[in-house]
Amino acid sequence: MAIYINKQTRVLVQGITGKQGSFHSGQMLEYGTGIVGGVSPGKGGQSVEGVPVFDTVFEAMEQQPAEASILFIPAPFARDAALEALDAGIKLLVLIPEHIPLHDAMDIMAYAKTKGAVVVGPNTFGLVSSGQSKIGIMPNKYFIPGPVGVVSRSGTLCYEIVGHLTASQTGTTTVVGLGGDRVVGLHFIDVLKQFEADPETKAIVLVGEIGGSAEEEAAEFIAREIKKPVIAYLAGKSAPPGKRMGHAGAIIERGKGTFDGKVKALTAAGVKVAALPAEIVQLIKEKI
Amino acid sequence: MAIYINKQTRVLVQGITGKQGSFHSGQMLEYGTGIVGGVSPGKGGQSVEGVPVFDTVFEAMEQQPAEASILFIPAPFARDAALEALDAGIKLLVLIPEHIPLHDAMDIMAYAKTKGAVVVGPNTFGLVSSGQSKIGIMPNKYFIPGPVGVVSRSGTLCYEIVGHLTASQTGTTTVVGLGGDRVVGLHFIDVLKQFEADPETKAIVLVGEIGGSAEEEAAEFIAREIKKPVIAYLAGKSAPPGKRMGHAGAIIERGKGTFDGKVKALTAAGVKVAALPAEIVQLIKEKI
Amino acid sequence: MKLYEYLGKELFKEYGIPVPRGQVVVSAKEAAEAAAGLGDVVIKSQVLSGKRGKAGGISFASNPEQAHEEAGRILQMKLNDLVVEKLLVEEKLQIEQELYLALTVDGSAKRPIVLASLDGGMDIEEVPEERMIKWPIDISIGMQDYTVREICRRLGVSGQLQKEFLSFMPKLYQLFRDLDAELAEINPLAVTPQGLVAADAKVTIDDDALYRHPTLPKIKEKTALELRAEELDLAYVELDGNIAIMANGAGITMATLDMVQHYGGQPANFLDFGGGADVERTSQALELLLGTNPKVLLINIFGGITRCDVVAEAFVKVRDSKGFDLPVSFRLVGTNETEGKAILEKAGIRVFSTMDDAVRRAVESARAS
Amino acid sequence: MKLYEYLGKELFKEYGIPVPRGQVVVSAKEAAEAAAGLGDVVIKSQVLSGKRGKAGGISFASNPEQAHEEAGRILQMKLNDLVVEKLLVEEKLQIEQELYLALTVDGSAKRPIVLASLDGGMDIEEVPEERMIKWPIDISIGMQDYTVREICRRLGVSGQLQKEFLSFMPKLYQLFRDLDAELAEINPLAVTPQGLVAADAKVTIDDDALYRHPTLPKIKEKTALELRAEELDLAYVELDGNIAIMANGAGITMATLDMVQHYGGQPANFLDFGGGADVERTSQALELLLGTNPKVLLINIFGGITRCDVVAEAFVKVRDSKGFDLPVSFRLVGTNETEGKAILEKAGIRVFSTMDDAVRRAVESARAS
Repeated sequence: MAIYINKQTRVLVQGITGKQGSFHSGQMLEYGTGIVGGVSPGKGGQSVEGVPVFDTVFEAMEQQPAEASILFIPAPFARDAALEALDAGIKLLVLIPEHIPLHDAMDIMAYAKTKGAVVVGPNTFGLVSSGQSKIGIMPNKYFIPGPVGVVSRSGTLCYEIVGHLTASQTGTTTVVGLGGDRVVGLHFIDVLKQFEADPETKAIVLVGEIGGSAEEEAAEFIAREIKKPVIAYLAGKSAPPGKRMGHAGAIIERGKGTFDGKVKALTAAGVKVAALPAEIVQLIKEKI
Repeated sequence: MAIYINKQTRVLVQGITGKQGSFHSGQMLEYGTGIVGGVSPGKGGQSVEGVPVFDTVFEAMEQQPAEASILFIPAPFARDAALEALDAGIKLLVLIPEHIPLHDAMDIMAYAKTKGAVVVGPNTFGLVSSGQSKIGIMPNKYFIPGPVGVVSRSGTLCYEIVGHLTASQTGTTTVVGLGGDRVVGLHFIDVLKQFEADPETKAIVLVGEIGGSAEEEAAEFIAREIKKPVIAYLAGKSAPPGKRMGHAGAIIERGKGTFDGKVKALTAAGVKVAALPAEIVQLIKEKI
Repeated sequence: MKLYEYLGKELFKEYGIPVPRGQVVVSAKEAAEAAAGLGDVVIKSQVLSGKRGKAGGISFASNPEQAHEEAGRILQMKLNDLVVEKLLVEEKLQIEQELYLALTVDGSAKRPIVLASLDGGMDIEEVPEERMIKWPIDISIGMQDYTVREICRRLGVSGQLQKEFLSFMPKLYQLFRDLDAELAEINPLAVTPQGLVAADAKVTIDDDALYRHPTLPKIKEKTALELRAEELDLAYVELDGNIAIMANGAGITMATLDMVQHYGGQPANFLDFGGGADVERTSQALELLLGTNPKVLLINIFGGITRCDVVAEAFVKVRDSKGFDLPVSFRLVGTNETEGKAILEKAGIRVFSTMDDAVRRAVESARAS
Repeated sequence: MKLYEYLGKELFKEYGIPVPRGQVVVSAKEAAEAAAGLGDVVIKSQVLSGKRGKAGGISFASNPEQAHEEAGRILQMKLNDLVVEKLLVEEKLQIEQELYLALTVDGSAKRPIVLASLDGGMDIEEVPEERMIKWPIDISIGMQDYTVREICRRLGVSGQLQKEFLSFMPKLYQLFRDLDAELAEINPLAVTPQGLVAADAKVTIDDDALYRHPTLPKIKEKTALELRAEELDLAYVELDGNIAIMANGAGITMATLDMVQHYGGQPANFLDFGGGADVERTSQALELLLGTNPKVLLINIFGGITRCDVVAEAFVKVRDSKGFDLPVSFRLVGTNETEGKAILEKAGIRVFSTMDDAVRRAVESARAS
């Protein structure tokens, strides 16, 4: 098992004929992802990596019904493409682009809610159920099956940590990138709930960062609902207050979202917080 | 049993301090309806017929949680009141007012859908689960418990028919007024589905009229899904084409929605169509 | 409320929807002047009737003299009983293709719906079902680009024409929503060398929402009696028979008409005076009916919101002040039935308890008189 | 992008939100002229910093002479290191009560949220939690009258003031949505004899949506290097240390900084050059870093979208053209790792496989130099 996606998940790629879309379609296919179609307005009838391309999501859904879609669409057009996917019946939408306007993201989330759909991102590397299906842009080789569920706000840092796990032969069930924007579809809590219910996930790694209140909310939820061991790593210990560190979330304002506050909240919830990424491996091994 | 509402249903009355709102609150209470609160902006703290009045639906829901709400609000303000009820968590909304603008009705229905709520009306007499709860404006005395489910597009005509049933000691499970406007929340099909599933409903009376395609859609659905006997009466046999007969629906245009077409569709679905309202009684008696 | 073509086109213009250059005129002289600047023109009668073309209400002219002549001719016509008071004189478009595009309300889906077809220009009911694209709009997000692309794909439209649609359709949707339209129809939607142009405009505004659009002109195409009924907020339709009918509720009023016909009578009208009327409104409704000089008066009241005593009181009041003596068939049951019956019986009026009895009596009376 | 108060107020005006009468000026002379028509005035420095009042950046005057004097004084100030270039001279309001009202984005709820309090005027962080009303807005229907009524009820506001809110709040919401605002804050929102007036305006526009608002002025409050980084679409923040850091991804860049500090080093900056950068952008990022004259250069690449060979190639190119010789600690793994390592090793640069090793080496080098 795994969460959100598996071997059977049928996937569309929106923006498949672009540079990123075509490259990552190849990577995903190589990983084993069940890509059944691509969408690029005006490019219907072509094929990319052997995948048929359609003009609209509705057309793709008629010809090649899918449950999930991943977007490689420039930020200004992402809202339209996302709403189209949701309107056409996509139930899991992965938004890769960064710089999607905040109000567009709110529009997408509001519409997804009315449609009962799950949105991953925006500004995410996607998600992968190791050994089964990858809907995202992460490097294939680090994601091998195993007992650890990983959920992260940032991308490369997550690869770093999964890389350590992989190097020590500890694989993952599912790895979910929440995305670095202020408004994203999935929060830690949503994913933790899924991991708790997934029998194959034996321990959970939470990769957070300063700014916002997602880690504090997660801590509260963990204390209340999560029985499985949770290990955390948080980035931003050294960040000076008031400076925006890349992600919209990674800014410390008004005394909220500080490193110390987050560590305190997580520790109180029984979560071990690693001081360095590499320590995660040892902490996980102690738990499983 | 009954459908949509019963003895336990907790009801709010929006616009309770108005002339209609207060009169019909009294009538509903007399019938046994579980009215738990009223809402009239600016009138919070008063009481009407012993029912506490609140300024907003949110306040009412905090103090006196309810599942259903009935609106006695002038048409220009009905949209706002309806959206408020839905936003505050009302799951069954009965819209009594007529002349609600069409686009307002569409707004209300779209929002109700996102909230998973049922809307009855607008321009309806409401609904009643006989002997249990009445959320509407129909005269109390005609609605006695019994085995017949009734669903109608028009109000007084429905009373006429239920009056005939009552006079012959044939009671009703639930009587639902769909409302006479072009955009209404419940359609025949929705209610038929509920009646089919309700063990106490032994036969169904469908009261339709010319215009629109609701009866044709109902006929198709009955043929496919309804096992219980259905008797229909249709108004408008004598109406000349192209004239609008009161209801927005009751207009024959483009050769659609004619009396003959509807009778044909219903008959083909095994529905007996009565020539006069009074005939319904005999036809029902043959079936139960 | 249906809008005249020229009003619809003025609204289109406001919303950035291209329409032909043109002018509204009321005389042949003005038509000639308008034509002067436009080259080849089309002259269109402004009446609220379809099929103006077939009825001779649309004509063409290549110069002001011809325009004068044609305008004069059309201004003397009656189209489906409607007097032609205004003409729209417009440039004649270079039409490459005639499409059809409309937004209306889909009662089944409870949503706005786009209707689009490549077969414009003709009577739209003649377009085969499979050549008409129907696409509902989710009101919570409105019309998005992807909606337009999907409709274009279904139409088989791409390239430049799709680009035009991407700009055109959201404007029409906005107009439809902003103006509380029941229908916003363009037929034909002309493909010209200059792009898409709305060659016609049929816009109907929801009567119940007119209060939100105070700047729209009031357009009436009703008889004096119907107008009077509208003032009184009564649903009234004139018919050809001799039994005047008054009931409370559209459904039961229709059913009363049906029953009159069932028993061989001829309804003179449809009058639904609605629910919860007071003495005054009830009196006004009665007076309106009596003004039509019917042979028989049939009143069918099933009181719910409507109170029987109020109707009875109003009836007696009107009868006493007007002193009419035509036969009345009165059915009265429901809320405050006892009080109502007492009032009528005291005034010497027989009251029926069933619709059947009352209708049969009315038909008999009409035959006898 | 934060907007100056006067720009925020111009937008408010466009949306029909009442603001004090006033004028933007750049000199004491202009301030005096502006004050002439306004009676008692308030003179407010236009800088993007809170707490202008406490810092002396807001003053009052009862006549043009005073206004001249005060304006002259403020125009010579620096507020939190920001030069005062413009002043807003406004009528002094007759304030009966100071409220707080804001719209912002609630990341947890993924919705707009209204913040409202009767305790306006003060630093809003000092308002007790229970005195601050927070009310999320359902974007699919926007702000409705009932929302305003509910917020008013929670505030304990009724009567005339509630009526004012019913007109005021939907306008602010519209502005917030139309302008892609992250924040639209009014503090204080003044209750005056003439009604509600926005006595201040703090509007922040989403940087990612600026392309949709080409008429807004570009406002910068960054250092030259940060501006250069912005041009290059790099996330760059200057810090005080001596180890220049470059990594790909915000999280891992932060983690690199943390690790540097963990091992006793001092980061000179935060530079996330993002994912999928090509040779040119990578070179530009490197050049920018070298321009800050760090002691050590630490590069931490975990290639995903980013290709290791591209980064390696760019690095060698910049080194060869610039000829720098500061110590470099290079970590390189991920996509095309083998090719990248080969390029670097051929150029004589040692490559680390773990972040830990690279960071420790960088800290040692910084200490040694």
